[in-house]
Amino acid sequence: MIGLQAEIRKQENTIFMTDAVINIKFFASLREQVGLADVQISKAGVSTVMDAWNRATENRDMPENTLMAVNMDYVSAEHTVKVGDEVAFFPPVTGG
Amino acid sequence: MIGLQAEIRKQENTIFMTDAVINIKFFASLREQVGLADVQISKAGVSTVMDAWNRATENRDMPENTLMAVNMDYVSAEHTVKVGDEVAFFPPVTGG
Amino acid sequence: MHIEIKDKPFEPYQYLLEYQDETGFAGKYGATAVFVGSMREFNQGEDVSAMTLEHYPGMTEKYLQKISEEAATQWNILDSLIVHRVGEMLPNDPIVLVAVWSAHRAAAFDASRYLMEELKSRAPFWKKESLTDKTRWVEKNT
Amino acid sequence: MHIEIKDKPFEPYQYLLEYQDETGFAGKYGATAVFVGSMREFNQGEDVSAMTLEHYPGMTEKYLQKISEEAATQWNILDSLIVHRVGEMLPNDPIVLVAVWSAHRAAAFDASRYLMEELKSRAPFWKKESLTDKTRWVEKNT
Repeated sequence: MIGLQAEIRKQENTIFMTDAVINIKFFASLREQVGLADVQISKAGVSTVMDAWNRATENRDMPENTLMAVNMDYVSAEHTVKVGDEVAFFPPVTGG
Repeated sequence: MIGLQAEIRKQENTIFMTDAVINIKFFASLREQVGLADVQISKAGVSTVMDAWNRATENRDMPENTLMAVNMDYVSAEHTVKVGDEVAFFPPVTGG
Repeated sequence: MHIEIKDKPFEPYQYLLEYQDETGFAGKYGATAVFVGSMREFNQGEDVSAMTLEHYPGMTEKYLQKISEEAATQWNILDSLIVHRVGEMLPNDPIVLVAVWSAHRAAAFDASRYLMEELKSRAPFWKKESLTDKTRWVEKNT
Repeated sequence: MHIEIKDKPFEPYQYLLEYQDETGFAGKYGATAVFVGSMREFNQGEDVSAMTLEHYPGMTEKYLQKISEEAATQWNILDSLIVHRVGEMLPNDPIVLVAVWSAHRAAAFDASRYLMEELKSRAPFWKKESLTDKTRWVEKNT
């Protein structure tokens, strides 16, 4: 019985880990400022990209010019996020 | 005496050949149409590039779009020519 | 249409020689417009001794592909190529190679410039410069 | 600033590799814009099997030099290069190579295009194409 409960708990954890989270990425100077590279946050209470920022950074002010992407497409802070989305925050790009 | 007169005549010819002429060049399709590549014409009676064309081609009509250069600079048909000038006629350029 | 992220130095003209040999359009193109961006030893008034180029794996490729497709839609081109370095680099190292092949020159000129401008404004790459006594992120593309 | 008329085939990217090795401005330029014009096997609706490029020796060099100087006056560039074929050539042979080096990309893009447009409208070169059963002079640059 203990074994079964542990198995159920493990499955719940697995479900939580893979299905009820949003994956957050920070790049370049923003990664250094925030002190985070890749984090997962719970989806609960997070509707928009801005909410995701606030949850991941513990309500840190977002620097001006911060760019945002959901699943590797540029979006605005008001963009709705879904469970399993990859949300990225980064400074203006400087390639080329 | 005959030898001296011949020498004088030869010198006059030399002066005529090198100093009192204009050098005319034709390029590309115009060279083929006119049937001339490089010719020298006497400067006598030739004031402008147009005069040089008329002398060199025996008053052939100049094709529309013919380009003209004197000493390797583009000029118009009214440009004055001097003894020793190199005058070139050619069709629109098609390099590159 | 080819895009490539390189984490090792590459020689753009050598790359072009080999790339063109493999394409099947010899004799079809009359124009090739190429742009090479290289690392300068000097930027914003300071000597730069090295640079690190960070990117967003996945999104970078997606945007290079996207802008390549946009260029192919807007201009009558035969092929395009984008190669971009990431990682540690030194002055004079090539950073980016863009090339466009077309029958006539206007399309190649226009499309290659479009690719560079769009790459600069949309592809997620970031440069960090090493100066004599510190490092700094390049803040803005000019 | 270098200009060159070639009466034998040349490989533009090989040429650039060697030319850049000899220049003293490694690390100074951030941008190189290159244009290569090549012979197509098809023009104005007909197959072209060969081409002869005639030029006006002396005036051609003078104008290539002149337009190179004009470009250097109008834009902040580090160097420019023009190489142009003359004589007999075959489909896919490079005809012209133009390259411009500058600190920033706008000058290189603008100046290289300027060089090509001016070369096309002012440098005395003429193309004669060999078709299946005849030859024809190209009448107009597009």
